Amino acid sequence: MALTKRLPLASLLQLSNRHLATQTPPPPAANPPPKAQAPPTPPPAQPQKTKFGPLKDEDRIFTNLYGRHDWHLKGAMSRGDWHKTKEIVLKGSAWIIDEVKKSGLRGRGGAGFPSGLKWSFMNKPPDGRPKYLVINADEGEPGTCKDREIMRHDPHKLIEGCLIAGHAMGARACYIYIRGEFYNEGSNVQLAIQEAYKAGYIGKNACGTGYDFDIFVHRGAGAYICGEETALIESLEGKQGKPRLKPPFPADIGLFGCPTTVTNVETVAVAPEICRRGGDWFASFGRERNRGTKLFCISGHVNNPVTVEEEMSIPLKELIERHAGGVRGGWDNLLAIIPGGSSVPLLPKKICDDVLMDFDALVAVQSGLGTAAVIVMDKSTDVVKAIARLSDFYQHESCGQCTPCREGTGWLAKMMNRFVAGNARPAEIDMIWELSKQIEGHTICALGDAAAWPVQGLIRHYRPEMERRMAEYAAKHGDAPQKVSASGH
Amino acid sequence: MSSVQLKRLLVALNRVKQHGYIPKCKQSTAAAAQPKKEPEKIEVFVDGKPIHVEPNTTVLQACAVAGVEIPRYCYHERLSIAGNCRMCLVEIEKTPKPVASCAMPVMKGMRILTDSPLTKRAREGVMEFLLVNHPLDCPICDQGGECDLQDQSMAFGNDRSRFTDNEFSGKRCVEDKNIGPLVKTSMNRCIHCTRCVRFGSEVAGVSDLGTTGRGSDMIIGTYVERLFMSELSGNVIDLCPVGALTSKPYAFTARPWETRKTESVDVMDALGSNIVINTRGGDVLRVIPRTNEEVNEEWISDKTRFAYDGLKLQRLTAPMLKNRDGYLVPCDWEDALSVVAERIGRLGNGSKMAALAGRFCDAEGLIALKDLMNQLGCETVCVEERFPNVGASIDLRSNYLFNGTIAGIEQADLVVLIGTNPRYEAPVLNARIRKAFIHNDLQVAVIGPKIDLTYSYEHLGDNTNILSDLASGKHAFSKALNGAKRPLVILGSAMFERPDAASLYASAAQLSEKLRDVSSKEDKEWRVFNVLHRNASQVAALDLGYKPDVKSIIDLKPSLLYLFGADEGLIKREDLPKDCYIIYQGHHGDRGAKIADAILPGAAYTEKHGIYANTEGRAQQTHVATTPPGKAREDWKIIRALAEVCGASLRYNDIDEIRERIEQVAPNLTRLDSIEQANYFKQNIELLKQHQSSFHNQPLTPPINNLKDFYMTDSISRASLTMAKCVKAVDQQLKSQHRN
Amino acid sequence: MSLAARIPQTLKQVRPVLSTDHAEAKRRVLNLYKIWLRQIPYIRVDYIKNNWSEIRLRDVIKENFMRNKDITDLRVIDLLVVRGQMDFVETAEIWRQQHNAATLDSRKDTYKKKPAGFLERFYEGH
Amino acid sequence: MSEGILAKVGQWFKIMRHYGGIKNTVLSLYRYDDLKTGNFIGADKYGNRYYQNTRYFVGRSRWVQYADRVGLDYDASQVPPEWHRWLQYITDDPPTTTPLKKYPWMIDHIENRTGTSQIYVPYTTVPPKIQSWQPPTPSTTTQNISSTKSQLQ
Repeated sequence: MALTKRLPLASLLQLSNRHLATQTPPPPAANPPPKAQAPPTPPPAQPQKTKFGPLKDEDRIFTNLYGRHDWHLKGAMSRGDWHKTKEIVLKGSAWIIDEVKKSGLRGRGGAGFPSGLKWSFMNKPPDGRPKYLVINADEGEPGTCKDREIMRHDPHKLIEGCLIAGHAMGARACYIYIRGEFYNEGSNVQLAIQEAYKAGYIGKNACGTGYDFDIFVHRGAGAYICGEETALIESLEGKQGKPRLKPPFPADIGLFGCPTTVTNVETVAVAPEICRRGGDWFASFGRERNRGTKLFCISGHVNNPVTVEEEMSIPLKELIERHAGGVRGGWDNLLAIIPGGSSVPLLPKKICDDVLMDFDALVAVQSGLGTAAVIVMDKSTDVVKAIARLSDFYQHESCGQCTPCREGTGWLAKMMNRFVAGNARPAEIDMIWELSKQIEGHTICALGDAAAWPVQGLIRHYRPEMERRMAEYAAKHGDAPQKVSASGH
Repeated sequence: MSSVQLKRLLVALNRVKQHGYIPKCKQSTAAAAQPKKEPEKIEVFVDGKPIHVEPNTTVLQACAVAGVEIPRYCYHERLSIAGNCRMCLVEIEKTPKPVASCAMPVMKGMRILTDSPLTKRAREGVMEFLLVNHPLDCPICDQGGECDLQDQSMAFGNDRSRFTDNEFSGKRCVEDKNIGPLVKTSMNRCIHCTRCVRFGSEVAGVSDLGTTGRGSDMIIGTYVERLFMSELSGNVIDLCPVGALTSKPYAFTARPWETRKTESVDVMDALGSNIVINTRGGDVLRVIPRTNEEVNEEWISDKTRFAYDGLKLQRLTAPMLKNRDGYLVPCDWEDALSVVAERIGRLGNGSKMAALAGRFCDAEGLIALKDLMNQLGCETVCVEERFPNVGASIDLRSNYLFNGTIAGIEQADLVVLIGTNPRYEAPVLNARIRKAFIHNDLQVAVIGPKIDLTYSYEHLGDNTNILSDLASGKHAFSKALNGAKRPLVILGSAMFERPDAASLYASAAQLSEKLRDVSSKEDKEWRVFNVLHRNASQVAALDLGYKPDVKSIIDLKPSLLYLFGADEGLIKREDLPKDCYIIYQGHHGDRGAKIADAILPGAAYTEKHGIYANTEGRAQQTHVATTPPGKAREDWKIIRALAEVCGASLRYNDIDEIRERIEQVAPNLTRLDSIEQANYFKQNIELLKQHQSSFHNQPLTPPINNLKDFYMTDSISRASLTMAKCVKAVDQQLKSQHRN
Repeated sequence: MSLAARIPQTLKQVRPVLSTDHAEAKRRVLNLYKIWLRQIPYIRVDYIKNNWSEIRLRDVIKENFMRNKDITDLRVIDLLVVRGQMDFVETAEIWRQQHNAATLDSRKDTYKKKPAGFLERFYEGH
Repeated sequence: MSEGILAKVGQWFKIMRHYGGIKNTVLSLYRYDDLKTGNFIGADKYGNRYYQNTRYFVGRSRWVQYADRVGLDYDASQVPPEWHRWLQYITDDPPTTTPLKKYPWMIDHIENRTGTSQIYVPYTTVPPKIQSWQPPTPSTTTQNISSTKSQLQ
C-alpha cells in the first residue's frame, strides 16, 4: 500500500460538503427501503444510456466511505443497514440470486465474473458437506484501497452482505480473510461482528429467520498471493499460501474440502443494497454487461487522491477531473494511467482521453478494469522505472510454486531494471515480450499473468522510449552495452 | 533364432510339460479385485487418435494410453499431483490456454494436441525457465546420464540460450543441506518439483522435508539442519528428476551407462523387494529398486539400498581351518573339504550332527544342505527363526505365510498388528499399509507397544490377554473388528521367540478364523491370517522341511555342527559340547565364523542365482551381479562338493538339476514370481483346538522399535560402513536439540 | 522352424562367389590341396622350429581340409578356398611366424582342458 | 691411388695412436665393431669416456666409450643424464665446460636394472575391492567384527 489515500486540505471541504448533501435530505431509515419493496417501481425501460456519471448522492451505496459518521451498529442502522434483512433472507436464496443476476453485478475483485452466476454454482444438491462463504479481504493490489474503506467505515454493510450472500448459497459459515496489515480494519470488522451477534443479526437463528450463520475473522500474514482465492483457502486451512490447481474449483472442493465461494468484500457489501433496492436499480447504472456502481481508488499524480463511489462506465477523464481534482499540472501533463491496479497494462494519454471505465471498454484497449485502482502518472514519471518497480513487486510476491512464475518474474524484474538505465540491446525488448508471453497463461494462478501484463503494456505503448534509452546508454558506454551473445549462458 | 533363444524356448516347453502352464510373471490382483461394474469409458482424441479411457483419468494418463509420453517433472504416479512444474502443458482444442495435463481430468470428446505449436512453445518456455537458474554442472553431477532435465532439455528445449541476465547477476545459489549420511544434496540444482517433499509426507510419513521461502527464494529443506529421519529416505534419490538429491555413498562413482545392471531380489528383510544391482568391474556400485506392483511398488528401504558396501567388507574369501594352535588360517578347498569330510566321516553316523541355516540362505543351498545331512543320517536340520510347534505348525503352508499378500493390504479395511513393528521389520510393507491408510481409510489396530508407525492406529494394549478378549468379543474393539469386511491379522515373527509362542500363535490363528467367518461373506477367498517374517530364507526353509527349532540343536549336544550362514548368535560355543566341531559356511566373518573350526566361504545374494521365497511365499530369484570374491563359491556347490568328498551322492551338477530337485520337494519354489495359494485354515483350527493356552505376562514387544536399531541387523549390514554411519547420525539427531 | 528347408531356396537366388556348380568348386578345392602338398618341403625348411615330419605335415593339411568336408554350400566353399589361398600365400612367403604356423595343427594343444567332474570343476573354480 | 693407400695407412696409424696401441685398438674393435677417432671431450665418474668428431655427420659425431669394467655388458642407460643431454645433441655444452647445477635432492644415476635381481616390478596402488575378514590370530584380540564400527567412532 504505497499509495495510500491522502486528502489535501483543499479537497477536504469539498468532500465533506458532498457528504453532507448525501446525508441531509433523506432520513436514512426511511428512504431506500420503500424503493426496494415498493412494487410499482417503473421498469428501467430507459433508452440506451450514453452518458455515465456522475453518480447522484442518493444512489450511493457506501454512504460512510470517508468515516465521517459512526461505523458502529447504531450508525450503520441509521444509514439503512440491517433494514428488513430478515425479509430479504426469508425470500429465499433463489430470489436473492435472481436479484443479483438481474443487477448484472460482476465480481469486484478484479476478474469480473458475474456474481449471480458464481453464487448459483453453490446451489447443488447437498451431499452432507457444509458450505462456506469466504470473503477475500486480503486487499494487496498496489493502488487499491476500496475494501479497506468499507471495512473500517462500513463494516456492517459487509456483515449484512455476508449474511445475504451466505444465505443465497446456503453457506453454514463465513470466513473473512483480512490482510495482516489491516489491523484497525480487522478490529473494526471484529467489533461489528460482535455487535451483530449481540443484536441477533447473525449467529444462531440470524435475524430471527431460523437460519444459522456464523462469521469468523481470520487475519492473514501479508502475502499478496493470499489474495488469490485458492491460496487464500490454503492459508485459511493453515498451510502455506500457495494456489491450488483448478479444477477442482472451490465450488466443488474448497475450504476444508467443502464447497466454497470466495468473493471480494465490495461484491458482498453491495448485495444487501441490491436486494433492498432491486436488481433493476443497480442495473440502471453503467453500460450493458458493466452494470452498477463501483468504488474507484484514484492515486498517483493527481491533486486529490481519493477513493470514490462512481457509476460504472464513467469516462476516465471525467472521473479524475471531477473527483481527484485533475492531474497534477493539468490534463496535458498526463503521461499514462494504470486503470485497474498494478496488474493491468497501462494506458498512454491518448487512450485515456476518451476511454470509459468499465470492464469491456478497458479490455477493448488491451487493458482491464481490475480492481478499478486508477494510478495516474504525469510527465515527471520515469515510466520504465515505474513498471520495473511493479516487476520487482511481482518477483517478490511470487509464491514459487510453479516454474514460469517463479523463474519468469525474477527474470522480468532483472531485465526491466536494466531497461531503466537502458543497459540492453533493442532486440531484448522483443525477448522480454516473448518471455512475458511464456509466463502468461502458463501458470497455476493469475499472478503470472499479472506480472506479464504491465510489461506488455509498457512495450506496447512506450517502445520508442525504451529504445531511446538504450541508444543513449550505448552512446555513453561504448557501442555494445554488454557482452551479449546468442549462445553464452 | 539364436541358440540362446532356442534354449529358452526349450526350457519354457519343459515347464509346460511339467506344470501344464507357463508360470505367469505377475498376477494382477488389481484386475481380480474389480468384479464390480465397469464405469463407462470416455472417448477422447489424442492428436486426432481416438482412445477410450475411464472417467477420472487425467489427460496425461490418457496420452500415455495413446502411447504419447508427456514430459513431466513434478508428476509421479505414486505421489499426489502438484502440477507446479508446468512441463506437461498441452493444448486442448477450444481452450484458450494450455492446460497442465497431469492435473486435468479428461472430458468427453476432448481433443488433446500434444504436438501442436502451442504445446511445443509452452514446453520450450518452461524448459527455458527451468534452466535459468539451473547450474551448468552436468559434468560433475551424479545424475548425469539419468537426468530428466538433461533428457527433456534435449528433447523439448530450445537450442539457443537467452540467459543474458546471468552475465549480470548470475544464477541463484542455495546452500546445500546436510540431511544425513545417505542422501547428498546439491540444492542449486533443485527445480522445486517437490516430489521429495510429497514423498516424505505421503509415503514415508515423516514431515522432515518441506519448503521454506517464497518465489525464487523458495528452498527445499528441513528448516533447521537435521537428519531426514526415515527408513525409506533413499527413495527420494530416485524420485528427484535432477541431481539435487543424489546418493552419498555412490557419489562420484560411476555414470549410469558404465554400469552393468542385474535384476535381482533383496534379502535384507522377508519382503523380497525387487532390485537392480549396478556393478562395474565386479564391484557392486549401487542398488536401486525395480518396480513390482505386487511387492515393493517402486520403493526399497534404506537397508536394502545402502547396505551393499557391507558386501565388500569382512568377507570370507578363502576356506579356513584351525591350525595346531587353534587359530584359523586360510587354506585350499581341497584341504578344507577333505578335513571337513574327515571330521564328518569320523562321526560314523549323523545322529550327533546338526545343521543350522541362517537368514540369507537361498533355496538351492538349503535343499543341498538338507539332502546332504539327511543322507548322512542327520535329522536335526534347523533354521534360525523359530516357529511354534502347535496345531499343524509348519506342515500347512498357510500357517506360516503372509496369506493376505502384500498387495492385498490395499483391499483390506482393517489391519491388526500383533507384536510387530512393520516400520522396521518390513519398511516397504509399512509404506503399503500407510498408503491404504491414506487412500482407503484402512483402520489399523496394534497389539504391542505404542510405536510410531507413520499412521495413526487404535492401540489395544500390549499384553496377551487382549488377544483372548478380542477372540471372545469382550474387548471394546471387537465390534469394529467383527464388522470388518476384509480384515488382516498380521502376527510378527519376533513373537515366536517368546516362551508362550504356541499360545500366542493359536489365539491369533483362532481370532483370524473367527474374522474369516465374517469376511467370507464378502469375499470367499479372503485370507485373514498373516505372519510377517523377518528373514529372507525363512519361508523357503520351512517349505523345504527345515525345523524351526534352534533349541533342539542344543538339546542334541551335537559333536558336529554345520552353520550355514547362521549369524544371529543363537548358539554359543558354551551351549555345545567341548569337542563339538563347528563348520561355518557363509559370506561374512560375523558371529558364526567366530566360533567356527572350519570356514567354507560362500556367496552373498548378489553373487549367485538363488531362489528366495518372501513372506507371502512368493518365489523370486536373484541373479549373479558379481562373482564371489576370492575362493568363495556358490553355496550349493560347496555342499555338493563336500558331499562328494564325504562319499555321499547329491545328484545334481548344475543349477537346473538342483532346481529340479527343489521342485520335487517344494514345487512352489520353482514357480517364480507367483504365489502358490494355501488355504487350510479350517483344518489347522481343528488341530489348534487341542491346544491349552497359557500366556506369559511379559508385554508383546517387537525387538526393533527405533530407527537406530533398524540399520544393523544382519551380517551384511553389520559389516556396512554406511549403515554404521546411519546409526551414528540417528544417534546424534536424537541427542540434538532439534529432535522433533 | 523349417530353417533347413528354406536354405536351398534362398541359395538359389544369391549370386555365386566363384563357382557355379559343385564340379567347379571341387576343382578349386583340389587345386588348393595340391599346391599345399607341393609346398610341404619348403614349409619344413621355412618353419624349422615346428619340427614337422613330411607325413605329419601332410596329415595336418589333410585334416584342415577334411574339417570342412561336410560343407555343401557353394558360396561357403568358395570363400573357404579363398581363405585357404590367403593362408597359403602367407605361409609360403614366410609372413607367418613359427608359432603362428603351428596353429595349422589343431592337435597342438594351446589351452588347458576343462575338467569334466563336478569336484574337479569345483576346485578349478567353476 | 698411392696417395690413397698412404692416406689409409696414415689413418690406421692415427687410429692406433688414438686408441693407444694395437691391443687397445683390437679390443675396442671387439667391443664396438667400430673404430672412430675424435676429440676426447670428457669422462664421467663411472668411467665412460665421451668423444666428438665433427667431421662425421650429425648423429654420429658424438659417441661414448663405456667404462672398461663393464666389458661387453654396456648399455645406453649407463650414460648419466648430464652427459646424455650432450650426447643426444640436446645441448652443445658438455658438462665438463658447463656443469649442471647440483641440487641436494638429486640422487646418483642408476642404470636400467631389468634382468637383474633389482628389477622394478609395478604394484597396485589402489585398495582392494574386497576386504577379507581377518580371523583372530595370536596377536590380535577377538574384537575383529566390531573393528569397523570402532573405526568410525
